[in-house]
Amino acid sequence: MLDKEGIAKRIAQEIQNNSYVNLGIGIPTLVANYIPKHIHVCFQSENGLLGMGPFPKESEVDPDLINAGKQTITMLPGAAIFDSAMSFGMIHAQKIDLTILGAMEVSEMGDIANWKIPGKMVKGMGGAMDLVASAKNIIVAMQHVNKAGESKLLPSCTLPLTGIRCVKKIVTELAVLSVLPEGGFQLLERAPGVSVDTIKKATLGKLIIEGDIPEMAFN
Amino acid sequence: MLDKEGIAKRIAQEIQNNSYVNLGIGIPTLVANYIPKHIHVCFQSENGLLGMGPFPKESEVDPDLINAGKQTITMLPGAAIFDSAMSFGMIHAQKIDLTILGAMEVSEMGDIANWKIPGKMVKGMGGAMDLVASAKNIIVAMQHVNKAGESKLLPSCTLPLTGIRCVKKIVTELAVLSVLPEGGFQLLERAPGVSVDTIKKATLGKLIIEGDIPEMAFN
Amino acid sequence: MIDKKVANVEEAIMDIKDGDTLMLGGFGLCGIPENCIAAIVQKRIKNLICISNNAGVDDFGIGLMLHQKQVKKMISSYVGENAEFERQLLSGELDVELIPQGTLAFRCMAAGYGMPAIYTPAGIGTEVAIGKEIRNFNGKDYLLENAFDANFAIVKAWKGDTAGNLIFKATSRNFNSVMAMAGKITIAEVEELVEPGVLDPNQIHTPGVYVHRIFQGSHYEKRIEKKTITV
Amino acid sequence: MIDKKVANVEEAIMDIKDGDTLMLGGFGLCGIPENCIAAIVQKRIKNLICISNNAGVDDFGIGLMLHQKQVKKMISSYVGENAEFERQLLSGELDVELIPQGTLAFRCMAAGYGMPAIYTPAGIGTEVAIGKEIRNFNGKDYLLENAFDANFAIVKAWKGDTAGNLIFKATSRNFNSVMAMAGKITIAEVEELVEPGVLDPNQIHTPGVYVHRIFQGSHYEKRIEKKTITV
Repeated sequence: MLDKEGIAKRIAQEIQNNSYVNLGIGIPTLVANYIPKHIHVCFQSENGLLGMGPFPKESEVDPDLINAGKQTITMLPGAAIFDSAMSFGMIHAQKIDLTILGAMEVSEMGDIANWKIPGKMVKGMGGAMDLVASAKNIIVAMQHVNKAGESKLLPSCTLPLTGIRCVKKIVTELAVLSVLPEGGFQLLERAPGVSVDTIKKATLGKLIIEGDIPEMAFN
Repeated sequence: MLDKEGIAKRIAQEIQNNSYVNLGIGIPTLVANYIPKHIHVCFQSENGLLGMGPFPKESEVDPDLINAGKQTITMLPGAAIFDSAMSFGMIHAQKIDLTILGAMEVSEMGDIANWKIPGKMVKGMGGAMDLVASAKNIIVAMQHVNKAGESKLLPSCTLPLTGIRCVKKIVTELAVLSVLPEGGFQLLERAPGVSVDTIKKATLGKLIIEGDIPEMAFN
Repeated sequence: MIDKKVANVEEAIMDIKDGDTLMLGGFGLCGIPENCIAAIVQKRIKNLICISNNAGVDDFGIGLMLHQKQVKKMISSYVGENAEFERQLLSGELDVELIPQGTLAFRCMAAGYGMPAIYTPAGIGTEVAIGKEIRNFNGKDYLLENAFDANFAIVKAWKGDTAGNLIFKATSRNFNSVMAMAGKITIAEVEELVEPGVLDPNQIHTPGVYVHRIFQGSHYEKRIEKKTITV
Repeated sequence: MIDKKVANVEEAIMDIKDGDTLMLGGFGLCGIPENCIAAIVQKRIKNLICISNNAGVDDFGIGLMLHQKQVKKMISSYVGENAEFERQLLSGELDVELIPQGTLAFRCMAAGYGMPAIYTPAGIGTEVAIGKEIRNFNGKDYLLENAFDANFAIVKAWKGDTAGNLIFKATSRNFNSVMAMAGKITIAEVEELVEPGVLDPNQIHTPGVYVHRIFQGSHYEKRIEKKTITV
């Protein structure tokens, strides 16, 4: 079973060379720490920055320079600043190759719910609805089951949706799964020490298992 | 009767203090030369400049700095450069207070034709259709009659239209006229030495003459 | 040049009145118009509709206006980090309309570009689409979203000149430049106000034609919401 | 950073082929991609559809492509100042679609912002509106105009870095920055190509994400169409 860092580490392997990537808040933010040296990647922050760098040193902190999670950040050489309209313009024009974000639920059709729980204070969708409506590739980083032990990989979402038919891949503490265009979670990899049976029990949506399922490889 | 400079000089009187103005090619360009000193005006050039200044001295010529008429120009202190989308954005958002342009024909409803003569090579509408579709105030600078001696102030335009119900005022070599919202050219002023009768004969569209028509005043 | 300078924040906001719709620039607490917010708080203008990506925190930003119950409705994409906001919302004192962040930006831009409405794919298949017109272009569905119509846009820039030209610093540009285009009246407070000719025309983010009033702000706190450092 | 640098103009245009749709930046002869045009002329690529505000003059700019009959169709707002253009048009060798200048700009911007179409009032009541959808918003009519879909956008910038970030000078920005956002493949030639980190991130006009290939151009003639001076 993976911890949060493990999930981030596994997702980092998914990042193609020379790609523009938007990282959501939470586990996705950790992904930046595990990009292999030979992979060139440019991180977009939807509040108006391409070329986001690591968190600043104390002496570098600039209140005018934050990411979409409102954390202080730095810019890498070659960074560019733009306004919110252009930021979402480039998202909708599919200039961002990959979006990695968290979710409360994902359906076997690739629908995602990650912004609202009825009866609870709703904070808002932020940029998530824009990102999931347009990204070419969307990977969800989340726990396989919720705190009540219920599966978050469902036949259809029960919570209000953020977007439909958009999630391409899911990485959880138990497994890597792809969402098939015709519907269904195809099991691609098991987390270290996790059995297929454990994954079956934790998955309520249609799970497709073909042949031997390898254990995730980390180097 | 006015010459081109006279028409420009008369139109210059129409410019309000603290206004943003777009000048078309031809007579309108001359208007800039006659703005009274106490009037603050900012000229927009739709190829992407606010704060257009006079033509450059030989030593100041910059091929990267031209106006919409493709003439070399200068920038005044406080100028701003922007792209073509923002330029027409501010035009359509009615941030430009006044557009002054030439015309082949104007109808008594305020329609304008100034871009195409069937059978002749058509150069294009450039930015004219955008300007007439959106400017809060449009003044036309033109000759009252064409080279064949036919009136250019018509019941309705015969040439392909550039825009409809948009012209507010017309200044010709003979007169200043406003276009009434309900239709018709209201005669406001006569050019020096020009009789009402001369204007009547040169105007084919509905001409409205109320009371004495003063002669234009120049100072 | 046309002079947009006003003497101070009081003059800048003199005609904002109860019930007005305000756009307020900033993302989180980054790039918010601190001086104007303070003056609106002091003037106790009520029943405001605020279009702003966020709603500040309990004791800063729009949170200060919420604390005084000056806000009738918020139109935002994300309103977390604010307990008083939550209390007013749950008690029914405050109305909130949550919209996707890109939609928020595009509805501002549409207003600044004279576009009556724009099409966006954000929100298709979600409750955001309820009651809205959906149209398919090239096999993909889009929502029709109207341009905003706000009485005032209130923005904060880094540098500005008296002709109203604005330059923003780093990610404090965010919604400031799109909102600056979108207000019927746009009020800009700047950290440094200079004479025309000082700023490079090539580097202007918001041309002065969009700005109606500009003044030099003071005492910027620039509070950081989530200071995060590399040790 | 992602490296967008290519060795030279030949590499930059290597996959432009007969029948492609090209956007070409510039207004008149100001800010045109001189190097790319020269290479396209030399390569004699044919049947091109060119989206460009103007069509150059007889012996410069797109006029050079017209002279070799490489252009099947021009989509422009103004095509004067070109006798060969006129000859080909009247003889039926060349097709031309004239559209309002703002519509040209917005259709580029729409492509760069992922908007399938935009509404504009330009052309209402004129022959430009024929066959197009008209819609009334708040008492005013607008035309629905589709986003452009071009294989290549070819632009010329003043400065650029190998990450693809572009800065334009003065009014040579014109359509260059809007087209740079709009190509499936965007090719930028620049007067000065620098390493990432040299350009101020705050002053970038076109972020590198929109640019696929960049190279340093040479021998810029920058011909002036109408030199006008104050004596």
